[in-house]
Amino acid sequence: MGNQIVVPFGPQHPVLPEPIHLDLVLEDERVVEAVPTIGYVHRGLEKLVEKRDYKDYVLIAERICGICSFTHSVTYCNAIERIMGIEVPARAQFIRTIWMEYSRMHSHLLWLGLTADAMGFENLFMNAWRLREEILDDMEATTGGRVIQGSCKVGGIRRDISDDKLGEMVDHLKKIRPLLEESNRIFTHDQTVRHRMRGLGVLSKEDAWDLGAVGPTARGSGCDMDVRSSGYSAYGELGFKPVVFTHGDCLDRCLVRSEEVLAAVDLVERAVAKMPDGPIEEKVKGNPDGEYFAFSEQPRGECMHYIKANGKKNIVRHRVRTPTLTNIPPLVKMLEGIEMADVPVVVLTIDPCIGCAER
Amino acid sequence: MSYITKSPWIIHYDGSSCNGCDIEVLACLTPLYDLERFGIVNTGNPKHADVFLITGGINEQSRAVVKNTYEQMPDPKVVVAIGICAATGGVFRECYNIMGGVDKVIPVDVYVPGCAARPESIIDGVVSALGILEEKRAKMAEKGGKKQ
Amino acid sequence: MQIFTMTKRALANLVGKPATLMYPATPAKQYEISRGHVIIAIEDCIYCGNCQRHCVSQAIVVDREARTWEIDRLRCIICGVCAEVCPKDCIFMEPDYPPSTTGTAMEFVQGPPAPPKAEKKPKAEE
Amino acid sequence: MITEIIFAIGFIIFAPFIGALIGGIDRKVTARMQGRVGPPVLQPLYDVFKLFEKEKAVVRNEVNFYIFSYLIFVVFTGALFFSGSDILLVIFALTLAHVFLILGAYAAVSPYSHIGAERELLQLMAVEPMLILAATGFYMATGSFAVKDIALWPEPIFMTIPLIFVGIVYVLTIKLRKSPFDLATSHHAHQELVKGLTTEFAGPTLGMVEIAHLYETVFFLGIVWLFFASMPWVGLLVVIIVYFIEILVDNTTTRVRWQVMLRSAWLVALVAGAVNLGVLALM
Amino acid sequence: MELLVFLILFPALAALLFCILPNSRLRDTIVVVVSAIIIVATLYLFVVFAGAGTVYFDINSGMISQIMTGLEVIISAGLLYLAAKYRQYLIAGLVVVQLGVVLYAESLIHETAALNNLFIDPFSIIMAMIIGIIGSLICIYSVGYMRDYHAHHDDMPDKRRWFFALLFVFLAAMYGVVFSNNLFWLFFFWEVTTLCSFLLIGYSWDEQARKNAFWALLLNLTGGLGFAATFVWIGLTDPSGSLIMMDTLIAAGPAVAMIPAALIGFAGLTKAAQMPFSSWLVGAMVAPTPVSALLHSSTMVKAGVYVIVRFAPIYDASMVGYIISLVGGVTFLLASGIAISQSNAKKVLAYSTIANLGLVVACAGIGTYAAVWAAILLIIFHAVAKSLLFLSVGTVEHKIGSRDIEDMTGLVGRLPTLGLMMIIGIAGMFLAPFGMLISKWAALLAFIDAQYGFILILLLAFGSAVTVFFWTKWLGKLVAVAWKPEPMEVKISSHEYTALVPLTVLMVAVCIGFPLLSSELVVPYVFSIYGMAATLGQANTIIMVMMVFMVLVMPLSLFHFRKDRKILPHYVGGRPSTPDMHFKGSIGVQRPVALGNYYLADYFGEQRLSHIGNGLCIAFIALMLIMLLMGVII
Amino acid sequence: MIEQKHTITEIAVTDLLKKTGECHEKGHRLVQIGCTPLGDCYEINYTFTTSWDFESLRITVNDGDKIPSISGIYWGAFIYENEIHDLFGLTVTDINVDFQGHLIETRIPSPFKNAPPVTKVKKGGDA
Ligand code: SF4
Ligand code: SF4
Ligand code: SF4
Ligand code: SF4
Ligand code: SF4
Ligand code: SF4
Ligand code: SF4
Ligand code: SF4
Repeated sequence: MGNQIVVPFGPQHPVLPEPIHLDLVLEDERVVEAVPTIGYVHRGLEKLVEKRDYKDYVLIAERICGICSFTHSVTYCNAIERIMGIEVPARAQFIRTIWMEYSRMHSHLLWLGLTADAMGFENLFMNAWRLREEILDDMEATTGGRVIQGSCKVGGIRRDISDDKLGEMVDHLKKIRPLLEESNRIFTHDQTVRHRMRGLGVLSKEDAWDLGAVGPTARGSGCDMDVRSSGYSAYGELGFKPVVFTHGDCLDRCLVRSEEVLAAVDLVERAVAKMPDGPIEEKVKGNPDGEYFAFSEQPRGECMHYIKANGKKNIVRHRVRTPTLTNIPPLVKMLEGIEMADVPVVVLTIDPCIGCAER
Repeated sequence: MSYITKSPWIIHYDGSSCNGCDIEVLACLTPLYDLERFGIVNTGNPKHADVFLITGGINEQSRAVVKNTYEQMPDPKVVVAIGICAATGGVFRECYNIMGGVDKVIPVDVYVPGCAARPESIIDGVVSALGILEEKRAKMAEKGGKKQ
Repeated sequence: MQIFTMTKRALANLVGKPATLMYPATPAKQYEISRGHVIIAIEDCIYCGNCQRHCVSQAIVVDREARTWEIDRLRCIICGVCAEVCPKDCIFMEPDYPPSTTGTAMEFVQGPPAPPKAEKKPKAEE
Repeated sequence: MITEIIFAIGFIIFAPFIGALIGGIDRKVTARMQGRVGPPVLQPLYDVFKLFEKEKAVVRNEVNFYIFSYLIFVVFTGALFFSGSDILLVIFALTLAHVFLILGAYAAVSPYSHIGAERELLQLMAVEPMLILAATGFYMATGSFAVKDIALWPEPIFMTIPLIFVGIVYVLTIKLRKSPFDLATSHHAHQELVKGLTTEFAGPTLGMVEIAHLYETVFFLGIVWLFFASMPWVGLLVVIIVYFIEILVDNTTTRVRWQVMLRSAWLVALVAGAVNLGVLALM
Repeated sequence: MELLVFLILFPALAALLFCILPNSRLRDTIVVVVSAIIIVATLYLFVVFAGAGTVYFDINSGMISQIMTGLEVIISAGLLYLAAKYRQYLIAGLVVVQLGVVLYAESLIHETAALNNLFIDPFSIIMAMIIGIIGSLICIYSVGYMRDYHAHHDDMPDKRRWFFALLFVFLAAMYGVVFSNNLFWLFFFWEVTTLCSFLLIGYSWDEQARKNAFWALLLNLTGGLGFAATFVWIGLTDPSGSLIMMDTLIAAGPAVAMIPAALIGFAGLTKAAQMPFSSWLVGAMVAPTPVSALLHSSTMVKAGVYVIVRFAPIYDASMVGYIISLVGGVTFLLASGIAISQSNAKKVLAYSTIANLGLVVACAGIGTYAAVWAAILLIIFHAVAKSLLFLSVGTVEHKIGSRDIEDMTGLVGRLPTLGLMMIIGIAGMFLAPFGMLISKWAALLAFIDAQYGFILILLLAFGSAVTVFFWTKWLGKLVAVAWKPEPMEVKISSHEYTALVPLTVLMVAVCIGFPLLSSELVVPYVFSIYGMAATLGQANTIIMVMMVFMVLVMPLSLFHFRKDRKILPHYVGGRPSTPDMHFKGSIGVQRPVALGNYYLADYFGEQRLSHIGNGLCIAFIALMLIMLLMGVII
Repeated sequence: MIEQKHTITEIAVTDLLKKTGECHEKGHRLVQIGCTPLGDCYEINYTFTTSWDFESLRITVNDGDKIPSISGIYWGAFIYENEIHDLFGLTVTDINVDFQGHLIETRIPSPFKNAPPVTKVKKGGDA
């Protein structure tokens, strides 16, 4: 056909937070073909386990990604702890949970901002990122790092949070809650936002399940699928309920995330209320020997760390299957037949995090 | 006094970073840090940019992209490597797919340490890059002047 | 059907004070436990090499013979592990971030001369 | 004749500065609406000067020619307008200017500038009817197409053609490249088209585009003012209010798809034209 | 008078010659010579009659009329034969009815012999110049073109003799149309053009061509029937036959002439391919390109608008006129819209022709002096620009092997001269300060003062926005010169150049010289009819001339920009790419960047818009006919 | 805390498609496909689930073995299978979207191939 436009979309592209590329074939502005390719961020860090002590490796596992960094370190530790049969102290579990929920808040706010920006809503972007800074403040005050926390270790956590600080954090969350709600209202009700996202990139429940969608991508399509329900870390004690929407379009995926921010605030409040006393780490002796698949719910969905160890201080195999990787096939489906203008929105809607997808 | 230091436009590319530095660069543009105070605009387009911010190390695939993007920027231009990954390959230095820091493919003018580099550091890095940018501009003007 | 839902926020922002921290006019925001960069009190160091061994980024080189401690700030991920594992607690985490450079950022610390009896070298890993 | 030439020259000399000032205030206000401090007020000027300090880099020589022609015709358009010429000719000259801009983007033969060009063309198509109808409205209100006569009309023309005024304000968003209609290129990046039709323009070439934008801003605000020309100060106030509303709208909406832009702009033009002109014609 | 007769008879006689001459260099030379003679004669006509106002010529009609009637019968018989052979019964029926009606009418009218059967006035001169100069240039062009055509289609019987014969018959008929004052004569020539058009559309006589040819014939005959009905009405109301003279009829004023004006207007609408009759012209694009240029854009369809413009004074401020205007306006808007969705260059030209004729019709229907002024300007500019465009498309097609606009990417790089000509043609069609735009501006002025003109203004405002879209994207294709243009090795036949170059020059000349054109030819005509005339203000003229000047000077800046510049590669998302715009795509393949235009088929689809347009226009025309029947016109 | 059960079934390569098909019929979703190099051979886990109980099919293959693609059953499997091809140098046949080795281009081809991690572990040493 003569009237096709072939657009190399990415890897360097202002709406792409991270490098992937798509070859878009357009007719007018309708996408008739979209082939994605990744590999721009592949570092090969899984192979570093062969060179690093399994305990120090936590820090590298954390740098699989700079957004869900904390969750990665927790999942990695979970796997090791399971293999070695370490019982992590309850306080450490609770604090890990709190930080994980903080990660989720900051990640979702970041995403909401980027999505707003992809739709050309700059003010909303700025607003979301401004709120995110409030979360990062607490993060830095308790872990010493803004995006990379470096606070998890095999057997527990590196730093405790004093009860006073916990109280302050809850107060702070209470203070920004109305602001978060206000931002949610905009995403839910603003007509221009709805115009850009309602009915766009629809993924049916069946497709979501079949293509292996996870996280908000699946929950936006009505799949009640959240690893937190399985109650790892302290989630079992916090009465966790997943946020599920059913239209399967971009708006619902967006709403899942914006609601989860508020849910995370609740979880943190509950965790603080129930915070047990006690030690924050368990002494670790020896080397792991065995294999384990550890699952956790990252902001972007279910993540798996697989560890196979053979009793040496270097692990045999560390495999990470991240939510973004498994969300790529659904993305390919969603891109069919949309408008060029919507490509960024749809791509963002799986919250692609290529850093971890490619490791 | 030249205007280039008053209106440095940036382009940002995420090499093979873990995203940590990457989002900190974005954070610099947002209300709390507001790089636009210095006339900085994130153009996202090499043709318009004066300052090239790179996060992350260089891997097999990003090598060509970084080089290509750099080449498309009109002179004068400076490169700022943000975070230790971009500086030396950082913690991933020994990974099989990482060639090392950005200076393996293009000349880097300023290195900003940190993992992740803090927004304040990034601002400092960009500001010190401006000095270099001005030098380059002066050199270019001189050369252009001579030619005529 | 709601349009211009952002109006209230935008107008509030317009009349309110901007959120911007006026860095560099005002100093950088940091907390006590902010991790900025590590420093060493070299007098106390015993050159055991623990810090070097546990540094995932291999930013530290300790030379027991020459009694030097060296850090490459362009490699350090500022994790603080070295400070944690140091038996003499002579590495500290400072909250302010390291400055940007135009070249390398190696920091070379020469320790005081050794007390008479020297020991054998630590085995460096990798 | 002399006064007309003075006005035209005045426009040519001062418009970029006024435009830059407006642009600077715009950016400042936008920043404040986003809770930021924002750039200095003279930033647009710095930007332009900066661009001319850059290397002359292009993808093809011809691009420069088209963009230069664009700039010249934008200036010419504005000069015509402010010297009080025939408003229809002004509109046609403006179209010609934009066609040059679009050709520049086409001639760059690159995907993003190409799509930008197509979108700019869509924008042009969306705006054109409203402009022609506005000119017609002016004529029906004053009996003349000459901007001079319109400006000297003793009553505010707004009273006769209020709907046309609304329509013009509506398409102004498109012309000022503000959200929700910043489809072809926007002031900030981060759009799916990188920088749309200006993607391939670097250094001085982009500088010419920027200068043309400054002229255009002044020209369009001039049109808004024309509706209240008999009360110059009220007119100025209205211009300020209208511009403020544009900024506010820019800050409270997403970018829409082109279909919505085209349909809504045409609908507005149709309603404004049919109702307002119809009433005038039947009266 | 001899000159007029010469202009009508000479091409016709030449045509007889071409029937006999075989394909040969000699024939080609004679075509050129005959065309040259026609051009010279036309120029001479201009020199002689330019300032003379309206001149009538008294020719004994009795004998000639009989010959004409005889010819008509022969033509009808031929058509009947063809219609029967190809089972086109509807056409057969129409032919019979039409012939019957004409003969009946003739029997009603006792023609007083020797009246002013021929005449000439500034409007006729303008039309004659279009026919003579542009038409002859196209004939010259055809020599080269048809040689290539048959080289390309060697499976097709070579009927070039007939082709040239028909072209010249057609020229003769066109002269006849514009010089006739006797409506019978006009009608005769009118039908001859229909016939030529039919035969030329069907030139290749394959399935498609035949179908389209018959369709064109059918619609034109329908219009002819309307024309014929006029005679019956005249015969019934005024057996003396004085009203058969166009000048008398028009002078009789709306009270008398409204019904004939409406009927002839109807005929004009069909010939000018206005909606709902527009489809025949689109189908006519199967004909060889010079035919499209000559018949279907610059001259024959102009016959349709010619009669409407002639009757414009009658339409002034009448309901009938307004309805005709609406038909034209709606056609302008919707045909322009359809042009957006077309990528076939000839179809774009066809729809744009329909649209522009619509605009002329809209002006003529309004019928005020300003409107008529605008209409005539439109006719002139359109004829020049469109013939240039058609011919350059034809040549380009033979060189690049496609008439698809998408395949014309970077034409100014590959075929610089042709590309430039095309750009000039396109610019002439829609850009200020060039011709068409001035005319549109004039049309706007005309509508604004007309009663209910605001509806036409709405149509015009939207229509011209649409026009900008499809022309600019075509222009964009032409100037999008890829990284390294490979200049094509081409040889364009001297005949084609002989036509293209003067047309280009003519295009530029009319743009620069339009104030003169307006004051010397258009204004005198309008003045002679209305006693007043619209003009262009002096200030505006200066501005426009300034703009033309700027556009012409601007390319010089290229020399400046060529200095010390650096060429950068294109932005392809940072991916490695090659100078010829291939980039590294997914799955490891090198992909070329492709840059198609937008066609917006969901919005401006041919089907969709033509349904709407046809529906609306049928309703308008039906309304007009009903009003005619009820006698409530005026 | 709900215990996540994980059953691992070793199957032959030839049974892979059949067993996968069974999983699909049971309404399982594909969680992941992961490969572990074990010096002389490779272990590939296909993990499925409907809830928090996971089931893995495990096949063991050698260099040069052809692995049938399950992308005919699970459309989204292509992403893992391409990854296995690119990183481990194993051949997966009939993938629905075959990137032909261009999903992740690495500096050294198939970096995980022939990596006998067991032998590379250095003499221990606890902290
Ligand atoms: S999902 Fe994104 S933010 Fe999270 S770890 Fe991965 S790359 Fe980082
Ligand atoms: S999903 Fe993204 S953010 Fe989360 S761990 Fe993975 S890479 Fe990081
Ligand atoms: S320096 Fe650290 S935070 Fe930055 S990209 Fe590298 S690993 Fe991530
Ligand atoms: S035992 Fe001494 S030498 Fe060995 S690691 Fe510990 S502190 Fe260092
Ligand atoms: S802070 Fe971490 S990376 Fe830096 S020197 Fe210490 S152990 Fe190494
Ligand atoms: S661990 Fe402490 S004592 Fe040992 S070498 Fe390092 S700094 Fe010195
Ligand atoms: S334009 Fe068409 S019909 Fe004419 S010669 Fe070419 S291919 Fe044949
Ligand atoms: S123009 Fe078409 S039909 Fe004619 S020779 Fe070429 S390909 Fe054949």
